Amino acid sequence: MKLKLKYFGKLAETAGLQEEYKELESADTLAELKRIVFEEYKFDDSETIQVAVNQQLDENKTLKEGDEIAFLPPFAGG
Amino acid sequence: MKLKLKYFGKLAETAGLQEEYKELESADTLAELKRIVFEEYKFDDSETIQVAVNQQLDENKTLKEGDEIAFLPPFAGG
Amino acid sequence: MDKKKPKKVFVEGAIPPEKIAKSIANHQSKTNIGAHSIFLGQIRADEVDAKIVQAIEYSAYEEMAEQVFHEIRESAFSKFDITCAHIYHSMGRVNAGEICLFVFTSSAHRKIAIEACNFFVEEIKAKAPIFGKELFEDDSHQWKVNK
Amino acid sequence: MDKKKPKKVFVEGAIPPEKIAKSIANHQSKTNIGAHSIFLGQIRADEVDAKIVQAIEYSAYEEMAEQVFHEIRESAFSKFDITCAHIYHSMGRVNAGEICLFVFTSSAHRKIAIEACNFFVEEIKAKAPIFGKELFEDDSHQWKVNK
Repeated sequence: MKLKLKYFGKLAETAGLQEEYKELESADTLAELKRIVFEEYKFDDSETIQVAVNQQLDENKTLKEGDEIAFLPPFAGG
Repeated sequence: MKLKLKYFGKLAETAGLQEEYKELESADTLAELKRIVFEEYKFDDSETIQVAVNQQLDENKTLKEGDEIAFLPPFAGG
Repeated sequence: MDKKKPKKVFVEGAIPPEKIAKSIANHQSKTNIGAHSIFLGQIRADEVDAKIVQAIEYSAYEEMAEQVFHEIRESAFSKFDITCAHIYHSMGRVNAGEICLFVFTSSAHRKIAIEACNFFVEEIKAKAPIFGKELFEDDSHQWKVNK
Repeated sequence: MDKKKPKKVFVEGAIPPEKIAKSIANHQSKTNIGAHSIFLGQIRADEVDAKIVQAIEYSAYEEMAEQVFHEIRESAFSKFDITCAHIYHSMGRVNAGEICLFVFTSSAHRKIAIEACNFFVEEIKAKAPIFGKELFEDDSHQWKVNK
């Protein structure tokens, strides 16, 4: 299945891009996707990165074709 | 001793004046002054009138020549 | 220092929104501030016995009120790590929908600014000898009492 | 209804004091309001390793943020008896001393307006996917993290 990945703030800077598409085995879970992305871009987990699936913070969601997965560094609004 | 009396808000309305001078026996206390004024103007004590002596809310103060005594109805600022 | 300057609190009539904007703009050079908390009191057109409040006419024991404002300010600066604080209260007539109280506190951090602002509002309501005559459309009135 | 209208939260650059004055003025026809509570976030010129923050450049996951703002608003209107609520947050560059967040709540009574305002501020800080790049004078930067 094809997924749209988005990166924000410090993570966009580290990854060197804001958006990309990735093809995944349909058996792959969000945990597996995170593992792949964290390894590829050397994201540091200790920074408490949150992941949103279709704008929702729910790490237990099962992925499906066309999902938008966003990698979010700590929030800094206000 | 001569005292300056001031009335505010509803009390000025009830008394029909905002300010007056009153001559008192020097033995008279604030309690006695209140009794006289409340009786003269028919002030209703249940309205929780506060009395300030020289801009201070201290009902135990002893009065002296030239003091300014203010009769204050409930506050309504803000 | 902001803290020491004697401050004029009472303003004649309603507090215009432009005055609030100007106060805010005046703080843009103070770059140690991270948060402002503002409270505004507005005159409500309350209904009392089928009559609507048109305005409140404020009066005060001004010499005592200035003293009280000074004490509240001293107390606030000793309790809270605020950069500055401003308070304005109307005297005279303020129509329904207009602003009669403007409290403005600033700090490096939001919680301090917010707590200090609340402190000022509660203290002013409880301690300042200010009186309000609620005026109805038929020229009758009643005296406002803070709850 | 104020509650239902979709609201534009993000504004480009700093929030000008005049916008705040205009928001306040817009409420003078709502004579059931007795109290407004306003929170303003201002950019601090913090010192980090002997370098001074000149500005913050904000970015956001906007689609998600709009969703989050909507949920915070729904939740606030169900928790608090407020007449209206407005929130504005800057996107892009905001210089030290300028306003980046404007939260404005109104109610018949002061405690409700104040509590609702605090609720909005805390919720926005905790839940809105907004990111801030603190820019120093030597063109270096660091990423801001909410405490």
